[in-house]
Amino acid sequence: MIADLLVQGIQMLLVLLLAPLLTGFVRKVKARLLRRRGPPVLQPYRDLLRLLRKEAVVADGASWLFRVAPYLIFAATWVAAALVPTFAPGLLFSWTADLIAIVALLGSARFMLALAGMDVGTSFGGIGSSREVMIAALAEPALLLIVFTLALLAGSTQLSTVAGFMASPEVGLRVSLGMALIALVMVAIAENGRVPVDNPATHLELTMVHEAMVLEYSGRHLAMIELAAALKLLLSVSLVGCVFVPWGLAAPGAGAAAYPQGIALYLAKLAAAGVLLALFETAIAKMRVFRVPDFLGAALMLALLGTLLLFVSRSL
Amino acid sequence: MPAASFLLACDAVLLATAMAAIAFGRVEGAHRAVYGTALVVSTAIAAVALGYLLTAGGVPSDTWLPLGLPWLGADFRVDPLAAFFLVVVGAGGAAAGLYGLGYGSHESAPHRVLPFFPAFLAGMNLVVLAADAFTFLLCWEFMSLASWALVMAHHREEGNARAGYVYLVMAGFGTMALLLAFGLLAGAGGDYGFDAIRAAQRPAFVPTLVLVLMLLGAGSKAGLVPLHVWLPLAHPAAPSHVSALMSGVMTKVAIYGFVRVVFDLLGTPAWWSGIVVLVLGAVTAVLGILHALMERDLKRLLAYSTIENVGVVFICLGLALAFQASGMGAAAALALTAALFHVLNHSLFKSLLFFGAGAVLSATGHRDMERLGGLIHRMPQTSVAFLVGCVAIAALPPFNGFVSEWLAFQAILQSPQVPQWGLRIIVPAVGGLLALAAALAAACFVRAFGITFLGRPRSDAAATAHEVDRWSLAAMLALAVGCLLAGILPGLVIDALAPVTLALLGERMPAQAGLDWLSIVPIAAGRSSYNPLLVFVFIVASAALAVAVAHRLGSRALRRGPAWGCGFPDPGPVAQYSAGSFAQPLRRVFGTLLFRARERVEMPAPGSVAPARFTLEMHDLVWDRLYMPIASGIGFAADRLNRLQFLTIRRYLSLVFVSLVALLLVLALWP
Amino acid sequence: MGGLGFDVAHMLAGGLVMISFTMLYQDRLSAVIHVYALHAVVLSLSVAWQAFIQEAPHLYITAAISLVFKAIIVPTALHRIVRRLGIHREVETVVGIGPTMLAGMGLVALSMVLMLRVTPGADALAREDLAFALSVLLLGLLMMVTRRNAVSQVIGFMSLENGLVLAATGAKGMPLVVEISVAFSILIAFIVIGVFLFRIRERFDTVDVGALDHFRGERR
Amino acid sequence: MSALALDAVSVVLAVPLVAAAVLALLPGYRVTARLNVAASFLTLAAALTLLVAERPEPGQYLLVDDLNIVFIVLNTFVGFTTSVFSASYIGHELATGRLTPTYLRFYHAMYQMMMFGMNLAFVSNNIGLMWVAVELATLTTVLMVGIYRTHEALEAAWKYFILGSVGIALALFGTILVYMTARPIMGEGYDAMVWTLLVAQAASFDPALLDVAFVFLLLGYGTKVGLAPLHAWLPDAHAEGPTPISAVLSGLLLNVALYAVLRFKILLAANPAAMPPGPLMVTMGLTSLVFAAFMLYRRRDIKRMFAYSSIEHMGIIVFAFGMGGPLANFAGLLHMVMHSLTKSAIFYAVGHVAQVKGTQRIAEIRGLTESHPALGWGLVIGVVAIAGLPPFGIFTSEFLVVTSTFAREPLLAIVLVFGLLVAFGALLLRVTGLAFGAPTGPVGPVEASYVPLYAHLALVLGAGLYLPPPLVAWFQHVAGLLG
Repeated sequence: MIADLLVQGIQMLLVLLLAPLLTGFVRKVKARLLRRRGPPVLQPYRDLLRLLRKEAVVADGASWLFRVAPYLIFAATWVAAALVPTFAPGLLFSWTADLIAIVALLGSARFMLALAGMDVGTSFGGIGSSREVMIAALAEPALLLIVFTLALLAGSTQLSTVAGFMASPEVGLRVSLGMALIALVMVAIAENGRVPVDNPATHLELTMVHEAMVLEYSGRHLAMIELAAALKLLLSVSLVGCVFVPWGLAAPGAGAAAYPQGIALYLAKLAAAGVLLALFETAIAKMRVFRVPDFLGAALMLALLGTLLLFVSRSL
Repeated sequence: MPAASFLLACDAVLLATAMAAIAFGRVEGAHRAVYGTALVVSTAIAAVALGYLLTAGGVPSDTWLPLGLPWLGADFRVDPLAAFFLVVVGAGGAAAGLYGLGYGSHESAPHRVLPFFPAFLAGMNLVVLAADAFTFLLCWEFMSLASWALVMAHHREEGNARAGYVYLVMAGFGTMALLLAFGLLAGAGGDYGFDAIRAAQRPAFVPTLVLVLMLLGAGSKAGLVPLHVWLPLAHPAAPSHVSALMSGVMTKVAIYGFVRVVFDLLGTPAWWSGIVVLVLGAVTAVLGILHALMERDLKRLLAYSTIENVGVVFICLGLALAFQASGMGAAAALALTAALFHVLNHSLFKSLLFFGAGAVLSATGHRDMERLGGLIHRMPQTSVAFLVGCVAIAALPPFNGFVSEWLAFQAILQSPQVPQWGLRIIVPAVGGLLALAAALAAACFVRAFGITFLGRPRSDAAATAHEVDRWSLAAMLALAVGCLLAGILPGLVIDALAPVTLALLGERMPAQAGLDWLSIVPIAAGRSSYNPLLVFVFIVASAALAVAVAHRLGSRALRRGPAWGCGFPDPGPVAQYSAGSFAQPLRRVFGTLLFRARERVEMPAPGSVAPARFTLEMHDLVWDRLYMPIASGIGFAADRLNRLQFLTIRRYLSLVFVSLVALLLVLALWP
Repeated sequence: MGGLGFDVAHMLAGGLVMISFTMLYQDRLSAVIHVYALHAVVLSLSVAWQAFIQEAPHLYITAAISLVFKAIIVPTALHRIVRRLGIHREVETVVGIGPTMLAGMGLVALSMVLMLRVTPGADALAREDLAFALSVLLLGLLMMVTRRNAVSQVIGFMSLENGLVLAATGAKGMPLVVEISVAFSILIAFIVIGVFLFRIRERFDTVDVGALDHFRGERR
Repeated sequence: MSALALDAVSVVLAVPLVAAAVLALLPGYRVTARLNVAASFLTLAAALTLLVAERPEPGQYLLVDDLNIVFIVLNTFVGFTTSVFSASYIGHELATGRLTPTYLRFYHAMYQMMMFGMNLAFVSNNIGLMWVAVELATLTTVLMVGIYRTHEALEAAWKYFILGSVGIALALFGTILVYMTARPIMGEGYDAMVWTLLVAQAASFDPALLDVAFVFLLLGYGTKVGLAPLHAWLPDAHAEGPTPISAVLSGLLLNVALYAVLRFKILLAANPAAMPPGPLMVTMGLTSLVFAAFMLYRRRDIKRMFAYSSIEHMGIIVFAFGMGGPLANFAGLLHMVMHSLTKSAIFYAVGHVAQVKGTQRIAEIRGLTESHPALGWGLVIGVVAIAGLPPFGIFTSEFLVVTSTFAREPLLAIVLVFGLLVAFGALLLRVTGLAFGAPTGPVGPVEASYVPLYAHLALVLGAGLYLPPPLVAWFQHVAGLLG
């Protein structure tokens, strides 16, 4: 029991600590791909600390919601990230929320973020929020359809069970899974505001989505939001990893030695994902906002197709 | 005293209050008496019904009155299904009564509201209690009539008369469909008692036809697309606490009617009946919420969102039907539980939201969101309650809306075990639509809350608004707490619903009471589980931790300054994102096809000082394609037939003559 | 007696149908009134004959009413109306005389077929009587619907009513015949007075009903 | 006891007759109006004693049985309440000069004559007498319809008169045919026209001739009932006459004709070889219902609109009786009673509304619930009741008609429901305009007697919730008679 609690605690801390690192790593790789030196990998940590220490400037018209939202966003994202198996399935609290609930927790965070964007009453916040909810409105059903595909295959919506099933030999290669994977990656890109849907590095007014919402934030509030964004990226990568690359997860009851191995493999997965993400982002151009629905619509169709093809590939 | 008699007595009190209010409606303070009575009586009803649901073990309680059809009498019965809906109606009525205690003092025409409010409540209760077809329909129509009178309370306001008219005509249509359905069920002998109907043997086509008629009848009252057109007109037209009742409770009574007939009286359905209900529900959910997204009138937005939620409930009901037809009792129980849970949830948060809209309306005089904004500063408590409602209705954890949606998704994931291929393919697609509806709902309520309460005021009225009275606040906060409690302790609700599913399907969901940490497990622990209590605790704890860390390790300093806005000079509140512009991205995605939305921008020539103009054109295709042709068809027929009013006597005589000769010819040529 | 009684009754009833046809054929108002008077005379003869062969003296009253009221008073009154209005030359028909006659033939055929078919059990006199009465009735109705002029419509109604009296007297032993014929006479008086009073003196310049229809109730 | 009943029948007949004579002679508005009320009340009281008294054996002329007692009581009751309404209504007409005292005297006398004619039609056991009585009632109403002597009133009366006369003629021919049918079996003379004896022997009549007779009777009396396409007189007669007469026309005279049709329907049903009267009545009923429902939409005159609504309801009633069977017959009877009460109540309200607003045009009347709450809400309740909404009695009967029909003849029920819905939409559309919105026109107080209006509505409401068992047993018995 204590050990279980401990492993769960490690997981929570691990995601919190690794999240800025992943962001920094992706930035670094991207910079190198562009033949720049780029900021140090640990730069996000420094940014966060500096933001924490600064005084927060709050716009005159901002309400209490503006100040409360960052903490709630952070909390919801952190809880969600802590519930996705990273290095070991079957954590103590893994039954607290299944995949659907994790998706919904992210939805709660986004809900607050979109509201926070509208609080001050500038036109930029509104732009960001309205585009964010548009993207989410298309991304979420796609994500849930992917969940359906996985759940119908594995007979469960519990991530641990799904991961266990995916690691077992009875899965095999399936068209559905391939489609689900592609769709999941597309959705994850959109959800995390990466190129080509959004550019996390831009402040060009009319193209930004996420940055427009958090434009008024500063200081510790901004730190919370940045950390939440990093956590979300980490969560997406972990999710893809635990579902589609489930090997190397420390099986429950496998003994203490399995955990370091699991952690090491997890780090390797993160690194690989970071490189791939950076490659992808460098190779592709950002699209116009009103092309995003097409992009996400494709993801949605892929996910639906994946679900329906399940019945063809194996009569469930 | 048996539960049924007590509940009937409660309704008698309500009706007596209504009669008294006819006489004393204009007296100063009459609203306190009426709403106070409604509050007390409704609370009693909810309490008794809940007590029955939890303790009676499914044994029905009957009361017979010598009213209605003389050879049948009026049979009233409390069984688990009725008891559950009585809890919903009672809770909604109590909340509306509490809210009305304060809100009612703003009423300009109390004599047009006070008599009908308790009558409306009584009507809804009696529908649920009725145990024969005649009494059921009598109360059903009485409920429609009372709510119609409430819609017409502010009859001089523009559009309300039309709203009332469309409402009552659609209600009449629905009743006719129900009449036909019960006619089929009762048979030529006129066995109108529910017991007799349940026991009757019928030909195979009857259940099909009855199902279709119930979809028309109950569906039109509940707001199923394409029978929903009256709902966004009528619900907002009534005073806000009545809107809350109509949206939050009356649509539930319609769902009760559907469940009662289809699940209880009809017996096992055909397997494809589930598909019909599923698809209708899915279309309703998505279209309803898209309409809501495009709407700028706050109360109409809420009404359209009601349509969406009704669609969600019908999706669950369709699943339950499909599972039941395939003999999958446990899955059917899960789906039905999801439906009923959503019924409860929606009644809580929709009442809450309408109360909030009413508070905004009474504080600012506006329902149009383009004239609101920044109310979070002027109405802090209302805004908290409204926010809770928004999060709950957007199906986000840890509030209650998510739980029922989660259960619905779990039920959808049972579909591979259904033997029919059609269902297997359709159910996941419907699941995708349900997810789409949920995501759109989140967008819709970000917009609703963000435009109304956040930002800066868009009108003087919004800038000088005041917080509403304590009664109204108490009602809203009570409902907000209800949303949270149902959200974090869903196991209790699921267990309370077990007698209902047991009575209707003979199955129930696994008992949730004994599980660790109060989590819920719909089928088996390995399949899925959700523990909202822990999620809630975790979120609160991590948020608190984050605050503590940020304040301890970082800076506590806070400075107010002008908004940054990328350095643009502040052009004033008009430059904020408006309700229309917020919806624009989604309108571009969905509206072009579904609403024929056309945007036109007229740019003046370079150098011209004329303002640029933006016009938006949208159509409700259901209205244009379905109702307008019917209306013009009736108009055409009426015009044609109307010529018969202007004939000469000679021509009228010719009609008599021709009739006579025709009949004689028939007689002469008859074999 | 039976043979002769039947023949005479048959001839008189058939005569009524004939005269009804003649009425349809007339295209001048005064002629129509004359023919109607003849119609009433023949009716009165027929009723008297029935009174004689049925040995029902009260029917003589009906015969007398027919003779005095319908054959003398009413035609005279109508003549006065027509002359006052100066319309005694014209009868506006809706369809031509030819088609009207054809339709009349059809109606007579219909009533013969119908009545003879449905009364196989009744005695011959009653059967014939009924068939002729129905013909007269239908022809009267036909006249009402094919003439635009109110006076000719009234005459159509009166010939219709003659058919009724024929049927009533032909129904052997039927009570209340006298009362009914009196009641009908009152009705006719009302109609004639109606035409005379309301249509002419107070309100209208013409009795052509078609011309009155500009305010058919709702068009104001 | 039977002497009492016989006496009651004679009182029911004699009081109106004597009152008519007296009223024709007496001058003065107040006295005559009160006398009119008193006479109507006496008739009602006498009719009520019929309920308790033992019934006499059916005689050669008069008959009291379960069927007609419904009609008599209803007739005298509505006659009484209408006379109360008429007293206040006519006072206003006199004040505005639309009626002169001479015409008023005439009006009151005719009112009682009409009541006499209708009562006589109900109690007569002789089909010839019944015919005479119906004609009498028709003629008196013709005179009353034309009493305002305006252009429109005279035309309406004329139309009514001509069409009514043709109807009367057809009915008489039918009556003669019935006699002819009966004569071979029952011999010549009065017996062959006595309804009770006819029914007893009907099984041995010649069915073919009976069929022809029924066609004539249905068309003849159906003209009076206002069945489409024989209805043409009805809307104008309602619209142009004094409102009490409209109330009586809709509430009572249509019932008289319907009663006659029912008597002959029973006769026909008693002969197994005759054609079933059902299909004919069902067709005419549905035609009237659907036709009137559409006609409601383009109405501009408030009284004419409700006249069309009467056609619609007569269609429903005839349809119900045509369907037959215990449920439908019960429903038909109930519907007829409820319609009489409701429609006359509506006309009471409409009469006062037209008086206070000075117009009958629907477009010129708005916001009644605000300017005249008692009248406005009375009208709303009346229309709600007539539209078949609960908790009013018409809902009960429509419920029974629709449900029992759908189980037997689904297609007919769908037509029925369609017609009901179309009519529902039209009535509501109009009442929404009339009762709600900003008031127009004069808003002054109105001198109205609300007692008849609300008494009727209360009865209709009561019947919608609770039907006393004796009444039900009685209706059921009659429904059984109707076959």
